[in-house]
Amino acid sequence: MSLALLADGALVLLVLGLAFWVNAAASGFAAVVGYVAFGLLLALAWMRLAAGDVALTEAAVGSGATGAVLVAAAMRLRAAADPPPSWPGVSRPSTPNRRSADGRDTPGHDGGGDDLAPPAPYSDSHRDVPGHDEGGKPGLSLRLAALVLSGLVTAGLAGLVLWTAGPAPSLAEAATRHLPGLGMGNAVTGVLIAYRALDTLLEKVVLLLALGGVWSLTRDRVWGGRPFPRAIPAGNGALILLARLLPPIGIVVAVYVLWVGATDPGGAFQGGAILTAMWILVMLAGLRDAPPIGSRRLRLAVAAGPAAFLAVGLAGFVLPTGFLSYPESIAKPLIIAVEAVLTLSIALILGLLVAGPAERPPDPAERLR
Amino acid sequence: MTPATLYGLCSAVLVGAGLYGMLVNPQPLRKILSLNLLGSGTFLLFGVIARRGAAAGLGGDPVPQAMVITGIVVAFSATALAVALLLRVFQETGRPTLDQPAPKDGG
Amino acid sequence: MIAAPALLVLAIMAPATGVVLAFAFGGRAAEWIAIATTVAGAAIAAGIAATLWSTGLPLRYVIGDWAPPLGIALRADGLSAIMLLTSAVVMGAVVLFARETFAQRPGAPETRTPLIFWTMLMGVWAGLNAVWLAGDLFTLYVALELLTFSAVPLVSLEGKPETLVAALRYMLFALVGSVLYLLGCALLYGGYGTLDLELLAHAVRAEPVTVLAAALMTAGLAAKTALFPLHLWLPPAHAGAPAAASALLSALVVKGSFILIVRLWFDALPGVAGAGAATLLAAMGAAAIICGSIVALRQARLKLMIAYSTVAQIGYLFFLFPLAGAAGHWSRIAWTGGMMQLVAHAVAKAAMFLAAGLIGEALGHDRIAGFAGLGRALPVVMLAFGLAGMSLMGLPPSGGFVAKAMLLTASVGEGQWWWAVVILIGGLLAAGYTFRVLAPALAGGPVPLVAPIPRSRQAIVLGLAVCALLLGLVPLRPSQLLEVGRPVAMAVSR
Amino acid sequence: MIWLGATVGVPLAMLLACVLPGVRYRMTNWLALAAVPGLGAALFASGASLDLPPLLLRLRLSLDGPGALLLGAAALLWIAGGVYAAAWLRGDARRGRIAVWWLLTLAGSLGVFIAADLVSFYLLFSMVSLAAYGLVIEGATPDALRVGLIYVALAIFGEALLLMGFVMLAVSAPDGASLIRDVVAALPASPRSNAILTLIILGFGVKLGMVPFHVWMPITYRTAPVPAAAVLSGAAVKAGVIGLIRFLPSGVALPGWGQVLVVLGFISAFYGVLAGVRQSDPRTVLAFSSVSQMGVVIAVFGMGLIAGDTGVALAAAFYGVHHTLVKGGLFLGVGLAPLAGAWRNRLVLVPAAIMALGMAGLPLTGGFLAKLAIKPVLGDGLAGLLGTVSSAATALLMTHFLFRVAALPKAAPAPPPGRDLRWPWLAVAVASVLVPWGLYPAVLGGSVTYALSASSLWRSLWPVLVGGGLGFAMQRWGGSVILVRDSNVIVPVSARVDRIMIGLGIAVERFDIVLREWPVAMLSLIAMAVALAVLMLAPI
Repeated sequence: MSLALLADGALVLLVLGLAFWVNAAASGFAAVVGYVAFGLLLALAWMRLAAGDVALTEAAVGSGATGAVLVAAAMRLRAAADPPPSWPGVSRPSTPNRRSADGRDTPGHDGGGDDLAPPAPYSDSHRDVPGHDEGGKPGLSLRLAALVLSGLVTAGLAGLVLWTAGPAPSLAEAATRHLPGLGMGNAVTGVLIAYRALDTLLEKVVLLLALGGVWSLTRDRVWGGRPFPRAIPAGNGALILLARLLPPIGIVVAVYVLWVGATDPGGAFQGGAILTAMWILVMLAGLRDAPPIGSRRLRLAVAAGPAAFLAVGLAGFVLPTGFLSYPESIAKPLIIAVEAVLTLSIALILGLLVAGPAERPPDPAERLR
Repeated sequence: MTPATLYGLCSAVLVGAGLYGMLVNPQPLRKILSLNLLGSGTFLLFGVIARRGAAAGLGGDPVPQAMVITGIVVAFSATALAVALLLRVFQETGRPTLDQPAPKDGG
Repeated sequence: MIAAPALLVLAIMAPATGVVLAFAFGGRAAEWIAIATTVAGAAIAAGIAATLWSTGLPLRYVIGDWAPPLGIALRADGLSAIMLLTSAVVMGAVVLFARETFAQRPGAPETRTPLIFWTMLMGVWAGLNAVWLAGDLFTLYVALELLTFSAVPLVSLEGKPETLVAALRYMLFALVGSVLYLLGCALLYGGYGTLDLELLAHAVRAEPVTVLAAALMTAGLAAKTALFPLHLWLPPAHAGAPAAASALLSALVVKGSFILIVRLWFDALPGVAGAGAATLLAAMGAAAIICGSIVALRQARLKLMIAYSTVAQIGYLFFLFPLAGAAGHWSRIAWTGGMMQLVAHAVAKAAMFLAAGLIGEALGHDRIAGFAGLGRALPVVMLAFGLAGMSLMGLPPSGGFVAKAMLLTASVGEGQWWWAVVILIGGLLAAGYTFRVLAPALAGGPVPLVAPIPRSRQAIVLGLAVCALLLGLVPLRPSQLLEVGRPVAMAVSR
Repeated sequence: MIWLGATVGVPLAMLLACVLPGVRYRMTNWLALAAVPGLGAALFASGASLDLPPLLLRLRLSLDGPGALLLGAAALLWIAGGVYAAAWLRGDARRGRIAVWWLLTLAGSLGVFIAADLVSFYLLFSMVSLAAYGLVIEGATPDALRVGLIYVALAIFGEALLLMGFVMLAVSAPDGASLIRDVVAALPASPRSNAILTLIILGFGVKLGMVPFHVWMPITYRTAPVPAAAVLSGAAVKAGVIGLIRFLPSGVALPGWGQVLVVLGFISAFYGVLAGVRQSDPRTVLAFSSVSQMGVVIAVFGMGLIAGDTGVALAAAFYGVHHTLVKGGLFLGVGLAPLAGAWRNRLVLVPAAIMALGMAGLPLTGGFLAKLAIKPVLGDGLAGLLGTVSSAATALLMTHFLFRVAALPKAAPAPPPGRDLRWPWLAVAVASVLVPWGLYPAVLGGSVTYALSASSLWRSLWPVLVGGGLGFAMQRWGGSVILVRDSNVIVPVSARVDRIMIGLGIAVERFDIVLREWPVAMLSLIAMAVALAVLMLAPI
């Protein structure tokens, strides 16, 4: 016990150390790298908490996909500070502010009468130099107050954790009891796809909306076009090799993860995340260009998963058990089928979220009408 | 001291660290990172509670675990959207900043 | 014929389906899907409200027949019913209003703003209806995120630098709120093994775990509601969004998180919060009314003024906690009054933002100083603005009057007259900012308009404002519909 | 009763018809009709009541004696004013909008006299107060807007006080009571009675121009178009009188509050005269006279409250009837004066002199009876003496007024003004004498023989002679003593108030900007969570 506990303690210390690094690192890029490592260690912690499904998700989505987004952002922000672009295919931000060059980059406020102009905020705008990560921290007293208050929150939570050390109320029993009726062995999947399927369904809508939100940041003239400032040239031998070798394996793994999700850790998200990783690799290696966001096929594929889930849910109305219930005889195949479509859509959505808004104008032919 | 308690304390500290970072870090990208720390701490608390609810042959209560999976995906979507917004702000203003620029004339 | 409880599912799924379909088909289809959704959504809301009205009993639907605590139940009480109706009315008006702004020309390539607007509009609606109906705290979390994720793109829809920054601020602050809420969910699950509102209500005790959860969740939700002084994001976000979106955001979206606080305090965790915490919330509300209104008075731009007015009007809602907390007649009055404020403000504020949108289109700017003669150029719009302002001031006959009179009555009746003083001062200040717009508009000769405004769009705005006026016909006594499904003694305090 | 419903319903229906632009621009010709049902109600429907049937709101209209008196006089004035306005506004581009505001104000003005429950009273009272704003700013000059702003600010301030008072009344009343009669009956026993009375007196005081809330009156009546000023000063102000009639407890002696009212009333009564004699614009003089006259009414209510006298309502209403007709009429006359050319003396000055001095109690006029009616209430003590002195003061002010009218510049050798301007003016002038004489014995039960006795005639006459004489002397020789100017304390004061308000606004805005800083807002958020937890934990 003590050795395991020691290992746990070491892991916790590492996790916390990285957390502090993320907060305190000198540059944004360093902090992001720290965060990716933090996520991977956290996945270990999830394993130690006997939550294999969560560990997979954390590693794939929490650390992997999130990391990809953050690294790309940090590079772009840094690229502005150091002129030579350090990431293939990413140029300097296109318009370092032609609009605010006309003297409007004074700190803004939202109001003010015409007669007596209100004071400017004491904000730290003058310290915001493009690309510079540091500077502009709030004053010492503010930081002290922040420390005290967040310390109080931590103390409260820690007190509760210590106070209620005993076993917590649990739905594990209830969750396992009904699994056979669904033809499943993995209780987490059972919760996600059956007991709390409404949450999962709504969360699919959240994903769609997030994608819509990211796409909404496309400039009007490139609407319908492809993400990334320009096509990534196929070069860089090692990356190409990796991008040719890994995807077939990845796809097999993803299908496996999806399939075992019924009984063991795994499922739509995890499988989808692995597919996403493969796809991003292929895109980065320049083997396949990112798809245009105006593509009809892409839109249909993205919507297919949530639509299938919705359709199955609504079909439940013909059953006595109602919306989002599965007839016992075909529960398992039905669930697997829904999950398969979902996996594909999730992979696409996650990948597109990483790729970001369109930055290249579409071919006239591929514009959606 | 059980492992669950240990991770519970870890989650408490992560929440505090996330809140603190959210407050003091002036750069939006760093705020997004701190937000993720805050989120991770919250998820970890779910995990600890799930672990304490181990029963019926399971290592943990599957309900909070499932909630965490949903939560992680939402957190990722949030990160992606926030980062995309930040990059667009940077493109438009040349500064990765949360300072409100003065609105231009218009209805 | 669909059974009435199934309507609860459809109320959420109709707009959710709309989101998915709009994504799949894009282009011009999005607008038509949104219109179809609006019709369906209004019918569903009316169906639910009618059922509650006629039976006097709440509706309940257990998803997939998995009973809580393992599964999730949807639940419609009187509060849900009126919020469903209010959302349907405001949505209907916004959809009609926005058709002009976000039209997609037939045959032309798809453009950005229409697709995003219509999709996010349905996303907002799905989120709202889920908030009104969900009976589970985690489902409510997902619903809140639905709201945030669809509201943020609406804020930055026009892509101007200031709106992008506003959207980013909004998003980050709202996300902190969400995480605090989620943290509370974790604590509650750890304490009681369920997140179902009804089961929690029976299980909770006033003990540290509950208290910490309630505190974190309330604070997080207050951040999303922009309760003063947590309002940093609201004015630029609501002022920067296109008018149709601002109307949605100010009228409905901020109410989502507020209703969640109400659900927590009155439904899930009765007897936990206590009088001190209730007073703190109301005190923040009072500060919102005073400061928000004064700053609104100082604004040079119409949309910012309206946005600050939202900051102020939100304040009134928080008087609900000390006033409706105890059992008894005055509490019931306060309950109805608070909910009337919710509805009346939603309708009046939507009308105001839409009017501001038309004014902005007609003049090409929204500087209040340049409004001289607007009364003659756009009489219908200014009439609508004035009627909506009447409701905000609390002049009879208007929904705002009913709301404020009832809140006043409750605060006097419970001997907490200081809230009454704030309500009255708030009314005076609201009159101030409304007249600041109306007075120059009523004077002077007609101003030249840069764009003609079709009659039909003016009529929509006027229709909403008249709705705010007609709400003034609600009698000044506890409403039966609003009390459907409420425990007889709604005790916040111990 | 159909008359009661029509009193409010007909003007509102006409208002609704104004939605059509074609109707709106012709509506001025029909304005006089809007008040006819009100007159009918006053004549035929006294004692009736009507429950409005709408599903949701339970409103009740009913008419009692004092209400009928005031309603009748107000309706008469609105009718005359309507005829006058039709001629006055002929060809005016603004007439459509004026008609809208006119009808709205009229509905409220007549409605308050018949509103029997709290909600409808508040609604109609707000209507008359706020719709008048539209009439005030019709000049649309920057000056008019400024005046409108001051007017509406005070009006809304008064409404807020009243709303609070009404809410406290409703809360103190037995369960479910919403009729004014019932809630006021419970007032003296209420633990909140002092607060309620304060709010109600201040709230109606604003409407009645009670010093120091009188500031809106002079500027408003000078700015509004003549017919509007007539109905506002004559009829709309009486909403305050009916308010005090309805909401002050009757038949219960509250000597403390009575004394307060008497003092406040006489302060207004004398302040109005002192300020009025320094004005040059006859309309401003009339406005200050309103301040003074309403002060007398307030003092009458105070004496009634000291004695617990139930008759005071009728006496005050009777006094109000006379004031309605005289004050409204005089404004119409002032509007006519520049147009009357050679006819000025015959057409304007003589009737105006009778009416104006009537206000001071000139024997045989209507005002003579009005003074007679309040005499028993004021009694023979100090209040009675002050009442007599105030009559003299009124005579002085009115003499000043007549001189100011006479000094108005004449419009070039004009033909006599059209009939539609002349007749309403003369009709009101005649009514201001005949109506009190008709009502005095019938409604008040007063004895005409007593009224015409030498002693009572003399008692009324000498203050008029003293005051008039003083006034005449002042005009001839006192020009340097009393500086006549069109003074207006409002503007500098309101500018100073503005500066303070703007300073306050800037301070709050500064504060707001700091609060909206990201770190500060985050800090507030965490602090709120901690504070909530502490507050919730404390009682555990």
